[in-house]
Amino acid sequence: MKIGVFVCHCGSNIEATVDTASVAGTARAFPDVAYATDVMYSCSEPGQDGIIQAVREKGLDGVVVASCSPRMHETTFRRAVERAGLNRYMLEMANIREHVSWIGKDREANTNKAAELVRLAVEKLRRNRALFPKSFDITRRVLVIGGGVAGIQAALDCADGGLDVVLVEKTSSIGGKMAKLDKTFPTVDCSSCILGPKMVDVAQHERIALHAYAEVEEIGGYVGNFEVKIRKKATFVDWSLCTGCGLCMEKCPSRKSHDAFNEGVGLTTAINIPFPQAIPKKALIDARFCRQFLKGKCGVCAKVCPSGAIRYEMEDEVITEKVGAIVTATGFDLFDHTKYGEYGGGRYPDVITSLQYERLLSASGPTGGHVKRPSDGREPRTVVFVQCVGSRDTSVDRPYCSGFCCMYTAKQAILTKDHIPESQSYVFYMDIRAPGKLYDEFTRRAMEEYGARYVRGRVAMIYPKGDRLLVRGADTLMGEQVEIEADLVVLAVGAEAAAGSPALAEKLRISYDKYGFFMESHPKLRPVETNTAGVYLAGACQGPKDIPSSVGQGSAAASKVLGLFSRQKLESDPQISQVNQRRCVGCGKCALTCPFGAVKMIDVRGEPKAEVIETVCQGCGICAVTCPQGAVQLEHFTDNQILAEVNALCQS
Amino acid sequence: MSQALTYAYYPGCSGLGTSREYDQSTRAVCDALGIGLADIPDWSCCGSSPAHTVDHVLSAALAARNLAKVEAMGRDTAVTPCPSCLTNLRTASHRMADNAFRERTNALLDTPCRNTVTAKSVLQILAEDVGLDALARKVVKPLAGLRVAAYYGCIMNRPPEVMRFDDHENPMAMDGILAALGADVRPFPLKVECCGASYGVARRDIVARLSGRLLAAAEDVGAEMVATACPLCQMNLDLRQGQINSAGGTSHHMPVLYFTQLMGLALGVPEERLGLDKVCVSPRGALRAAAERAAAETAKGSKA
Amino acid sequence: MPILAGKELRIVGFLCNWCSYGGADTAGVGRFSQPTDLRIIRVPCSGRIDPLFIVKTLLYGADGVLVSGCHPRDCHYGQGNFYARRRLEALKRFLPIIGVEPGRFEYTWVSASEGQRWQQVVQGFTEQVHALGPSPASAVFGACREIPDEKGGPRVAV
Amino acid sequence: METIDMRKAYDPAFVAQVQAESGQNLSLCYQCGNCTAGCPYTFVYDIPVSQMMRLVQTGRREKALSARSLWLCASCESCTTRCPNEIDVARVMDVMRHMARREGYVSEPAVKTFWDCFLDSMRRHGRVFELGLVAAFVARTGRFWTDMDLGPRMLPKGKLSFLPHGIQGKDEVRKIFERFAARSGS
Ligand SMILES: Cc1cc2nc3c(=O)[nH]c(=O)nc-3n(C[C@H](O)[C@H](O)[C@H](O)COP(=O)(O)OP(=O)(O)OC[C@H]3O[C@@H](n4cnc5c(N)ncnc54)[C@H](O)[C@@H]3O)c2cc1C
Ligand SMILES: Cc1cc2nc3c(=O)[nH]c(=O)nc-3n(C[C@H](O)[C@H](O)[C@H](O)COP(=O)(O)OP(=O)(O)OC[C@H]3O[C@@H](n4cnc5c(N)ncnc54)[C@H](O)[C@@H]3O)c2cc1C
Ligand code: SF4
Ligand code: SF4
Ligand code: SF4
Ligand code: SF4
Ligand code: SF4
Ligand code: SF4
Ligand code: SF4
Ligand code: SF4
Repeated sequence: MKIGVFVCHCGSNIEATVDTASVAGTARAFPDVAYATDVMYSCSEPGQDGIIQAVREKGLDGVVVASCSPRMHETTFRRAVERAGLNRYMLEMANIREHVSWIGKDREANTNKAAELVRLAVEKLRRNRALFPKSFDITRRVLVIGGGVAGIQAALDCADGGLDVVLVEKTSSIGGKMAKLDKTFPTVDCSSCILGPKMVDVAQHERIALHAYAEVEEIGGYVGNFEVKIRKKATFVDWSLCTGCGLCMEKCPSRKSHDAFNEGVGLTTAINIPFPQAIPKKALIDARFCRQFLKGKCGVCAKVCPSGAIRYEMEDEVITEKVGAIVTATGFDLFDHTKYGEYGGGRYPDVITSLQYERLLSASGPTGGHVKRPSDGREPRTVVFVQCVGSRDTSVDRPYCSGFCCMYTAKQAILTKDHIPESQSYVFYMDIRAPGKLYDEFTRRAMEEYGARYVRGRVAMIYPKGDRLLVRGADTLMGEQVEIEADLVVLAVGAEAAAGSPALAEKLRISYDKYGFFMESHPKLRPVETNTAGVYLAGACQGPKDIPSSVGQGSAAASKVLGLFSRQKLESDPQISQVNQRRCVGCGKCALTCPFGAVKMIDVRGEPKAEVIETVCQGCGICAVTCPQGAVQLEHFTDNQILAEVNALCQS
Repeated sequence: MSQALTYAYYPGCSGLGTSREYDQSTRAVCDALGIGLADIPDWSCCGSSPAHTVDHVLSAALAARNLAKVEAMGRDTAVTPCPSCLTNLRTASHRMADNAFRERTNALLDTPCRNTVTAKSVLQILAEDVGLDALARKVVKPLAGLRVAAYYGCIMNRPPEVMRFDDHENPMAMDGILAALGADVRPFPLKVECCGASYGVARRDIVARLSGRLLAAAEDVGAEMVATACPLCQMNLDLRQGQINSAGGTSHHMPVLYFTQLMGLALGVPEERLGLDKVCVSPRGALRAAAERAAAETAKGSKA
Repeated sequence: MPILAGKELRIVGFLCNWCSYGGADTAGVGRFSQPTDLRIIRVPCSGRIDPLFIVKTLLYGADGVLVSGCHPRDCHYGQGNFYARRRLEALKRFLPIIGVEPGRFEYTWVSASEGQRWQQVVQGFTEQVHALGPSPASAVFGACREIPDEKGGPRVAV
Repeated sequence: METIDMRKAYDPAFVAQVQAESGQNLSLCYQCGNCTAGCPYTFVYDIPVSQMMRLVQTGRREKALSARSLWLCASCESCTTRCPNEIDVARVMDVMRHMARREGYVSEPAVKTFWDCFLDSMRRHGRVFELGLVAAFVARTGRFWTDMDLGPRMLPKGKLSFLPHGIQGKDEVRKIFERFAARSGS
């Protein structure tokens, strides 16, 4: 075998702490190495051309690239060796950047370690063999989880592209946070006016099947062929009959139910349609407040419903859908500000969250768009906004910036002036983060045109004084302690991962960060893909995002799905297990442990033998460790190869 | 409270002087509840605030001398009424968890401290070890009708990593105790704001301003009395109330009692053991008004 | 290539591609400095790690072996790390029998986002191995090294 | 106002010393001002506490150690409890106060004298003798009007004793001070 070794400088990223020329020099002495050199940028066009040329000119059978992590450029170099006429699996990489040059400054130790990693790659490559993918059929349907603006956009783009879409939304209506907003920055256009038509499109699109008030229970299968169990939670109303007339709401005697849509400002009835523009516009009973459920008697709604839709005995239903790709768009939740005892810990009714304030500003909100204090209904004159509540705060384990709260606070200060011209707003901020198009201009307008007074500093405490609230903060630009007697305090609460995100990630087999936000494949180059093929991300479930970015990602995820499905068939990764049937004694252990059910037991001339279903095997290698005979081997990661790597490291 | 509780007791220097009534009422209340207080023999000053402004090892050593004495008594819990002493004792323990620090501290001492003692406030053991239910059962003269604000002072609960007691922004232990005694406890917003601490002598202006704000806030929530758990707070709010009034042009007349004095009243402890006569602003008026209100309430209740 | 005499010990890591290998990359991207002793072998899943690999690595003369995979419940393949945990727990109990100090082998869970945690794991384990010093195994077994082929003898049941 | 040469004004030894003695990393402070906002003493400070932290960040020994604020901080722990970056701000203030004392910066002499009298009383009697403490303070500062109005209120209540409560172990306490003095070489 003839092997070529290419040691990358990565500009100065590697070269600064690794002597790449000497690594190449050392590599020349390794078994089967026919050629070795150092390269400025291997992944650049001249870099790749150099590899191809060397393969052709020196007649190489395999290539080792010592550079960045294979998670970064393995595909790039596989394509390059393929262009050179080799099988794409005749490539190995040695990670001498992330695992060497970037984590230590000792040039001697690094150079030595880099050479050892090259040796390890060479020993593995010597035992590689050409592998060829198999192709399989795709189910051309997509599941979208979460019906906020990101999920809506992804669903519509996929459906418009000709795919069948299954949209699963946890609450009884789609719309997400955006449906609760009054106006949106930086244009201050009405939120429901721009979102409403899209929601209607979802309802009317013949290719979209909407399951509202439903959650994903279980996900099986793999890219191209997922099988999803969806739990449709009991609404106690037969939605095929409910016309959304709202008569039940008028008559329901239980009028003190929690109003989730209005963020708990105001109350609703036990049977309710969350808001007039809800999609689907169907009623559901909140059993926690319904007298029929609590006391066993009432039944008013059943009596008044003209379509006879009420079903008190309804139970959850689990359905199964087959899809080929999944877009996750489960959005975010708000930080629970009651963790801040110094801001009243939720004890003062006139200290509210930003989203509650959106409901007070909204013409369709509980106050009809008149800003009134929750405590006494009085119109506030002095409104204090406090930014970064539950963001950029290590003490509550939220060190990150939520990204959009500076902007929405400026918006709310502007809207406050619009609603109450004689009002005065104050905004406590640490920094103003407004890096979008027309964004900084927008926050400037809040100050310059609308006279909001911005105070640079955090607030240390809020407490009642008479019927007002005393806000004590600092003006760090002046170096002074300041106090404001406010009528209303609005906390710009930060974004957190949506409740249940880690559990959903585990079902999807994708990763999440320590705060519960889903991890993208690469933060710059693959922002809507995950490390699980066929699963994509859109919107704030990946990290806090405003509407423009959420919509952008919804479309990006849809284009990834359309790209995936534009192929006739998908190719399976050939790095899968194979059974050597001569050694197999048919004990069946591999079939029992395979988490994907990829091993089936077959009959070969009267003897049981194991066989791996190529399109189902995911290449985890669990079976290989289980087999007492060493009969199953994972291609490209055989026992032989791994032990050769071990040996390469341990020989001295 | 099944078994008799006994603790090593650290009265603190002010308990011998300016807060004598706190010490007296604490002993009387514990007596009434069957709690044993075993005085730490030959205890010395914990270092109070000045020591830690000089050096943290010196401050810890002054506290640790006393902790070592508790160890010699064979006990593992020391209680003190005074939050300032408590802070010094707990901070010393907290820092001595670091072996190097403990060695440096012990180098200043005749008898080394093993750091096996936990210091707690009298408030904490009453709220946690005795418990509100047991307490309520012992009440013979409820404080019905008494509008009171519970004031904890700045360091009873802060910083939470060291003090490990109650909520650090909105503590409720004293509120709970007073409510169990039947009082009308007002939601006092400045429970943990500083009163001016020991600056009364050197910088009287500071105390006038900070304690004045506390009295105003207590009035704002309709309290007719402030209950405290700290000798400095009590002294600043009560003894210096005249100074506060003349500095701020106010006319506060707010009785300020130790919560243990109020407990004693409700538990039927004879007044002379509670030192009620030792406070400056007399609580008589407020107590009388409360009793009248309670009587009127009962009359109304029995008519209906 | 020998390890750097006097400076380094021989530490081999088996890392799952999806979580810990990514975590080690994240540590690199964050420039979280680490001791240079560790060399990493990439495997698809911690469930691919045969306890025999670890035994052989230690017998071939490695001074320490570190295994790291996805957090429980976070496995890319669903349950590979549960298998790994069971097997490696058993291995830990078995090592003293063949005369290997238990401190020479650790397994841990690090996700792709936990660069800082990875740094701490590497630092901690390297210190632990240095405290034990060079492994006596290399002197005892150093001679009988061989690269097995796939037909290798019967396996140890662990 | 003077122009500061950022490089010359930065005293690395000062930064290192404050960080080592307090165990706090001041580069965590992002100058949010929460400590200043909550500090009950800001109104008497010459430099608000968040700017005291800034002075450590910028290595300004002279300005930091001569601040009156150091002597007015009551260690109320509001700053430490509420700092979003979990900096023990009160401890940093305490440590700078130790340094100021050692290096002879005393910008609030009355406060320092009061504390010295307090420690003196402790050293002499093992416990603090309150009346003696005030008498000593008056004698040292000449402020004989100090709390003159309070005496008549307290005396009849039997709150002030005229004799110190000496303890048997007062020698032990005195030795704590002596060993401390010997150790710090003063
Ligand atoms: C007070 C406030 C004001 C704002 N103002 C503006 C503004 O003016 N302009 C702007 O650009 N941005 C604004 N934003 C930001 C905006 O709300 C977000 O950018 C946007 O909502 C993100 O959309 P999304 O679809 O990713 O998430 P979401 O809106 O959170 O939608 C997620 C959806 O998924 C559903 N879901 C969650 N978990 C599951 C599950 N497990 N299964 C099924 N469904 C699930 C949820 O019920 C929800 O319907 C504001 C945010 C706040 C808090
Ligand atoms: C100093 C600096 C540092 C940065 N660092 C980072 C960083 O660390 N991380 C990060 O995420 N971002 C960074 N950025 C931002 C990053 O450069 C941009 O996000 C990125 O380059 C945008 O890519 P683009 O393709 O949109 O535009 P461009 O990179 O500008 O590419 C546009 C291309 O179009 C060509 N073009 C222009 N007009 C025409 C025409 N009429 N016809 C044909 N071709 C045309 C141009 O020649 C150019 O090749 C940095 C930017 C700067 C200035
Ligand atoms: S291949 Fe990797 S290491 Fe080399 S230049 Fe490209 S990015 Fe850098
Ligand atoms: S349940 Fe009946 S009454 Fe209620 S909205 Fe539906 S159709 Fe109308
Ligand atoms: S049965 Fe329940 S939901 Fe229906 S009207 Fe009565 S309380 Fe309302
Ligand atoms: S966007 Fe603004 S308000 Fe929100 S966390 Fe970031 S800096 Fe704070
Ligand atoms: S490698 Fe083995 S265990 Fe893993 S999926 Fe394939 S057959 Fe199943
Ligand atoms: S475990 Fe091995 S021997 Fe048993 S059935 Fe599977 S391949 Fe055959
Ligand atoms: S609160 Fe903490 S972070 Fe904020 S200015 Fe003070 S020390 Fe700095
Ligand atoms: S500890 Fe000192 S600096 Fe901190 S808030 Fe209290 S008085 Fe102010």
